[in-house]
Amino acid sequence: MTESRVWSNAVLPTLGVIIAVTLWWLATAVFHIDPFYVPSPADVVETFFRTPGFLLQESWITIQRVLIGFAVAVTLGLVIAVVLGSSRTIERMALPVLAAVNAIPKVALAPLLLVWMGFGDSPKIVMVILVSFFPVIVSTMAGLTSTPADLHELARSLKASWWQTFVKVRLTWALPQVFVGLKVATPLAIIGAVIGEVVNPDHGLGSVIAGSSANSDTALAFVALVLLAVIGVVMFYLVAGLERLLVPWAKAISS
Amino acid sequence: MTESRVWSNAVLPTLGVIIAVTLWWLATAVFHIDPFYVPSPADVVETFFRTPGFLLQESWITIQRVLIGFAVAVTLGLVIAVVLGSSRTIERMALPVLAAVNAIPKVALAPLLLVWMGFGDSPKIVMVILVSFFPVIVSTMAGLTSTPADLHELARSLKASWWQTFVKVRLTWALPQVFVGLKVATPLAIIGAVIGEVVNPDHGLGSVIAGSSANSDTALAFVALVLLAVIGVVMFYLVAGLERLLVPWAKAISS
Amino acid sequence: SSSDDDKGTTGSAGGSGDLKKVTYVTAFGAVGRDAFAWVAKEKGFFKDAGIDVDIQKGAGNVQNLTLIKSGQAQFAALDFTGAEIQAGTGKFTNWRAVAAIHQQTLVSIMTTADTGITKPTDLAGKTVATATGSVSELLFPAYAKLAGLDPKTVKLTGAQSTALNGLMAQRKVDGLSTFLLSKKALETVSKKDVVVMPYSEFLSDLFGNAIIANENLISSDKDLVKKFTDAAMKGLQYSLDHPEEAAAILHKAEPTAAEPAAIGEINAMKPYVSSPNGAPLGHLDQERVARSIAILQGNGLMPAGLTPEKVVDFSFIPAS
Amino acid sequence: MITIDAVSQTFKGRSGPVEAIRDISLTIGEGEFVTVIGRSGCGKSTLLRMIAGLLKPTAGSVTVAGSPVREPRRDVAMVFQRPALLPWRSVEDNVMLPVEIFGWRKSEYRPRAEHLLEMTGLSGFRKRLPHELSGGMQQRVSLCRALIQSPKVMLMDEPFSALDALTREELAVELQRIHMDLGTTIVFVTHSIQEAVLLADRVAVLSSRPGHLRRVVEIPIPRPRTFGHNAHMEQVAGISAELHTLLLSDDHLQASPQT
Amino acid sequence: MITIDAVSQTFKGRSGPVEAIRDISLTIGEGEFVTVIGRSGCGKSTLLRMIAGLLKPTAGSVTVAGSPVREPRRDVAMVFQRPALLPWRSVEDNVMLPVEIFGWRKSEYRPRAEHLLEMTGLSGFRKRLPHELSGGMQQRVSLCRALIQSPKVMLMDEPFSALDALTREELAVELQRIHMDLGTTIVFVTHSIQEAVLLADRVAVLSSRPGHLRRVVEIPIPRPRTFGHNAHMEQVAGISAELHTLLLSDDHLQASPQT
Ligand SMILES: Nc1ncnc2c1ncn2[C@@H]1O[C@H](COP(=O)(O)OP(=O)(O)OP(=O)(O)O)[C@@H](O)[C@H]1O
Ligand SMILES: Nc1ncnc2c1ncn2[C@@H]1O[C@H](COP(=O)(O)OP(=O)(O)OP(=O)(O)O)[C@@H](O)[C@H]1O
Ligand SMILES: [Mg+2]
Ligand SMILES: [Mg+2]
Repeated sequence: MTESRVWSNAVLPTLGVIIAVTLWWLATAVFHIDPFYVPSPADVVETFFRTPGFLLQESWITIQRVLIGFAVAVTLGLVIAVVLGSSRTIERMALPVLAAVNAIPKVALAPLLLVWMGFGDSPKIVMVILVSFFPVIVSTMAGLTSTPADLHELARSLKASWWQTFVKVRLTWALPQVFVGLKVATPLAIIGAVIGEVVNPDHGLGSVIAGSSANSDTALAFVALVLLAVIGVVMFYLVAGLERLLVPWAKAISS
Repeated sequence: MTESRVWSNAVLPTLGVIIAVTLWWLATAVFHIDPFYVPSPADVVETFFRTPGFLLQESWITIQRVLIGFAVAVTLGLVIAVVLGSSRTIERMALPVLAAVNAIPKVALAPLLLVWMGFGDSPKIVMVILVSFFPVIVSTMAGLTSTPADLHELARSLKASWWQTFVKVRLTWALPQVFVGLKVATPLAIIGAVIGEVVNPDHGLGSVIAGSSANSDTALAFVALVLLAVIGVVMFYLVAGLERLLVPWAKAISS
Repeated sequence: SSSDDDKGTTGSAGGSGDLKKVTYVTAFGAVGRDAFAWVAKEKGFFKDAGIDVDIQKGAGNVQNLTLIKSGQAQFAALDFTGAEIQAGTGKFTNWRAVAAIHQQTLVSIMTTADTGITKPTDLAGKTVATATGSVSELLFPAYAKLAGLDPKTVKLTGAQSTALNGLMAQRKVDGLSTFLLSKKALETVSKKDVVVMPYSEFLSDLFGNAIIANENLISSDKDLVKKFTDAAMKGLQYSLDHPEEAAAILHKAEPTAAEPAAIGEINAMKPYVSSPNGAPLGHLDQERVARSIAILQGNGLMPAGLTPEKVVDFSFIPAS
Repeated sequence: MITIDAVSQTFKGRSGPVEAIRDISLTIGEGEFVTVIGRSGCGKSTLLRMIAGLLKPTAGSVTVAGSPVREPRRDVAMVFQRPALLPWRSVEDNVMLPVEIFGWRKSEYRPRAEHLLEMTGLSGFRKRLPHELSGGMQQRVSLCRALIQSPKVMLMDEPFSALDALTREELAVELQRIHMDLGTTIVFVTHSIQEAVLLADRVAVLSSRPGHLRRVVEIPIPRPRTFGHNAHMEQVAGISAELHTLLLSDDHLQASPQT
Repeated sequence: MITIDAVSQTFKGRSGPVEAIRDISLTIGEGEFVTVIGRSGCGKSTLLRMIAGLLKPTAGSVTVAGSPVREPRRDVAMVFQRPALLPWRSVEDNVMLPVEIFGWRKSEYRPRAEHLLEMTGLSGFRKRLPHELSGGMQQRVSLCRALIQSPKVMLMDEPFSALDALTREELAVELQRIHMDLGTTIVFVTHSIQEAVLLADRVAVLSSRPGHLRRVVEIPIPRPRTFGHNAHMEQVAGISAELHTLLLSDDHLQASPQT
């Protein structure tokens, strides 16, 4: 039992990562890819260990921005989804505007943010929010409108207030779908932070990428990308873990 | 009946857009925002009508790239989700890799794509795919694992093959959630095309943005952004319309 | 020079607690050509001048001009020719150059030896990649005409600047139009000899990078601008004199900046920094500025009407 | 207590309308126990949902305790045909749901919830989630959830359908006790004629779709009644036979959803 | 046909194990009709799911037609306690699902589907979606879905629980006819003792949780039997009383999920 859980929760993922890294290695070796374009895993590791402290510090800055922005985006996304879900009129009016805003490439707005908010953390955090709130809205809305008719009727028959129905029935039922939104939003949040940091490379992995590409130091850029990937995986699994914790029943009633 | 449908499907969304544009207008007027930073809607409309033919043509190029890339991304996303959904082992191994790949900012890969694939449509289409396939995977997987236990048991009791269970039960049940993924992926696909076009501005709205920002022609850039937003809204509602067509039952069994 | 006096006055007046805070934006990221700012900071030149400088990494002319315009930054380095065009077309007018970093434009055509291209006329019928909307792209027709090449015979392809070297190395294009300081990087990537054809051969009146300041700041605190410019120039001189130390300082402040590359760049830009007529560092010759404007206007890059005073505040220019 | 006045209900389905209920009028006094029988699909659940205020009649009106029903009331509890349990709540928490929603003091009602669970034989399953229960156990949880409300009116839609004969009898005894102790007005849909007779003051017999009131039969057996296999043998047999014929006199199972 | 050999089932629940079935052995001959009764939660559905191959016994084994059951078989059809209809398929398409899955010719089976729907009084609802049906109607659709398979073995988990007395009787007649015509082996879980007696060759009585086989009672009423309210009055009454006592002799509804 526990052995098979270790197997599937630790060994298999690790194996997957190892296979992926090996493939990368083989690709660079077999096709003789110039390390300028794609450095080999060894180059990347070596480059990392040239300045591990610096890189981890920059990672930490990016992580903080991502976390703050993500938290705001999720809160905002949930609130907007709830507001849209509470009134069909508002939904009909606001959804096209949201879809429009979301289709605008945020990179194009980065200079504006810089002008308005200057340097520092805020424009990056705002970028994280802009990039990652929409999936939360869409998936939460889908979740909120998927309450089974009989549970909804139960709430009505108890004359539960809108808020009670929302908290005790609709939101809980929507949680598995909310988590889909969160899982999609996590990597977007990371990308948002990087966009903000590339536009104004003060700190963080985005500024490492900007700096290394200005120096055509591809290996360093790849180190930053790998660190971002690691952050992405960790955050993804944190979200997935939270889901397990909060929605254990969902697995039980489905197959 | 039909009147209220016109109301909620046409009048309200239009109203929402009008309100949003009015707010934009008011903001530029009341805060005396320099049109260099944010041009007013009037400026944008005027700029559009200076070269409507050219802009529509570039839009069409972007739309084509988005559509092709999106179609591939959706197909790919569905296939990957199905493969991951069919084997727990594969899922456990591949998911972290996918999450990692997805957290890598695609903008950083754009130069690589350019070097590998040269100019033309392919690197842009590939960018569309890279940016938009992940939401489809995550949401489809969530949908596929949400089949109610009794429907799954029914399929088992009929000794339906894996494929039959998949097509006749799991996939159909997952459709509402697949559409969440599609709705999230649509705007990402558009953004992907723009990223590709900014990196190698040959044609398309991305190249309009790249050109206009080099010329600091903010009004033109905003025209391109507005056109992208329009494309985004239209695609979003096309997807939503398709959902209505394919999953009418979902609304009926929920509230 | 006069900076010694300044150091005395401000130093005694306020001490470190009273430093004036300003933001300076580099031309592009943190590379050798911009190292002097960090050197000036590290060596205490700014502090001695009573200024606390926040150095931000720039991302090209438009963004830097925007930051100056919006007041987010007080000083910036940028490509002066590009900035002139922006001013001439009326886009950004609230800035003045206060010192030149490069007396000659750094824009050039670069290609690898295996293409067989050795002179501008060889480019006929070839494809050249350049950053979209960059000065390189804008100046190309003027350069080509002067070099005896019909610009229409060359196919210019836009690409993100970070992709240029790769495109050349893979021979997706036959040449690049970009800053000549990236020669070393191209050599590394392509592992071939690199042929450089600087625009300055034919467009000798164009400047390279310059330091600009916000117009309002110039009128409100002339003294600050002066002190800043002087300190920056001190940093520039120091960098030229001690490329290794400058590169080390840069690397320490911005670990992504590779030291060898920075040293190479500082050495490579040396010839372009000193004034042709022996004027001090940073000099902006009014006549050359006027001629450069005339070239830009003559090539249809901007309408008539721009005068040197609108882009340079000559009161700061170290006299020749 | 409940006045059903010329109520009709027609559903607008995808493929044409379905007339479910046609012109039913019935008055149920305070504290009365009325059972409703009728063939499957005749509109019993629909009728109950209209009384509960969950569904607006397409014609006619329903009055409960003097005021017309426009929305659900908190003194009316409903036991649905399907258990409708919240899958993430334990058995106990599902039962406590109305208490939470009504804003009652939880600590006060927890002993009552425990008592109800014990009465329905579920006390060992207090902490289990619904999917760990058998069908009949889920139904009992939903019953407890209605009983904890101590409502004035209880609408019960086949509440014992998934229970075995003995549990049915035990719960019927309890239900009668509650009915008599608290004076609850009960409308009880069942498919068991015997159950209908043993529980009710009056049995309402609906015809097949569209359901209309075929007859209301008084049950003159004095209370408290005994339940169980052989309870009130003769009387029950007689009335059962009558009800049976009543149901039978209806056409055979109907084939068309339209009128 | 079916051999149940010392089968036990213990569920590993979140909060401790639940012993549902303990050591049941039973052999059911080909063409035999066995009904299973027992108190709610005693493990009847669990037993059926083990015979169907949907659930592996934690101990013991089940054999159908000579081969040990490890997975579901196509000649064994199951009617679930809950209808389990696909919400996006019309009534007709839900009934045709097994035909599609078995790869049978649809055109050949469509008349049969129509016949079954008519028999269960649903022909007017062919094109409707499940959510437009009443509870009993849904149950009948799921019954049709099992019958269209013409299986050798039919496992039926309270298939008539949501049906009114008359429909039950009508369908009981049909079921007996099918049983006799096709020689189908049927295991039928019910809560109605009378139904258990009237339908079965033998009635298996399970004890309360953990369910074990208390007794198997032979029903000596000759076939074809008549169904209905007063069918085989005396015999049914006698055996019913016996079964009633058997069930009653069990402890009162149990309180703990553990052994
Ligand atoms: N998935 C499960 N996890 C834990 N316990 C379960 C699970 N399924 C069933 N049980 C337990 O097994 C026992 C028997 O359940 P089963 O559904 O077989 O009862 P049943 O005889 O069909 O009852 P009913 O007549 O109410 O349908 C119950 O106590 C139930 O709580
Ligand atoms: N949402 C709906 N849309 C369309 N028709 C409906 C809907 N709900 C119920 N009906 C129809 O109304 C009729 C009555 O349904 P109802 O559920 O009230 O029957 P019932 O008497 O409770 O049956 P059962 O005993 O089977 O539960 C049925 O013919 C059903 O098809
Ligand atoms: Mg009903
Ligand atoms: Mg059961």
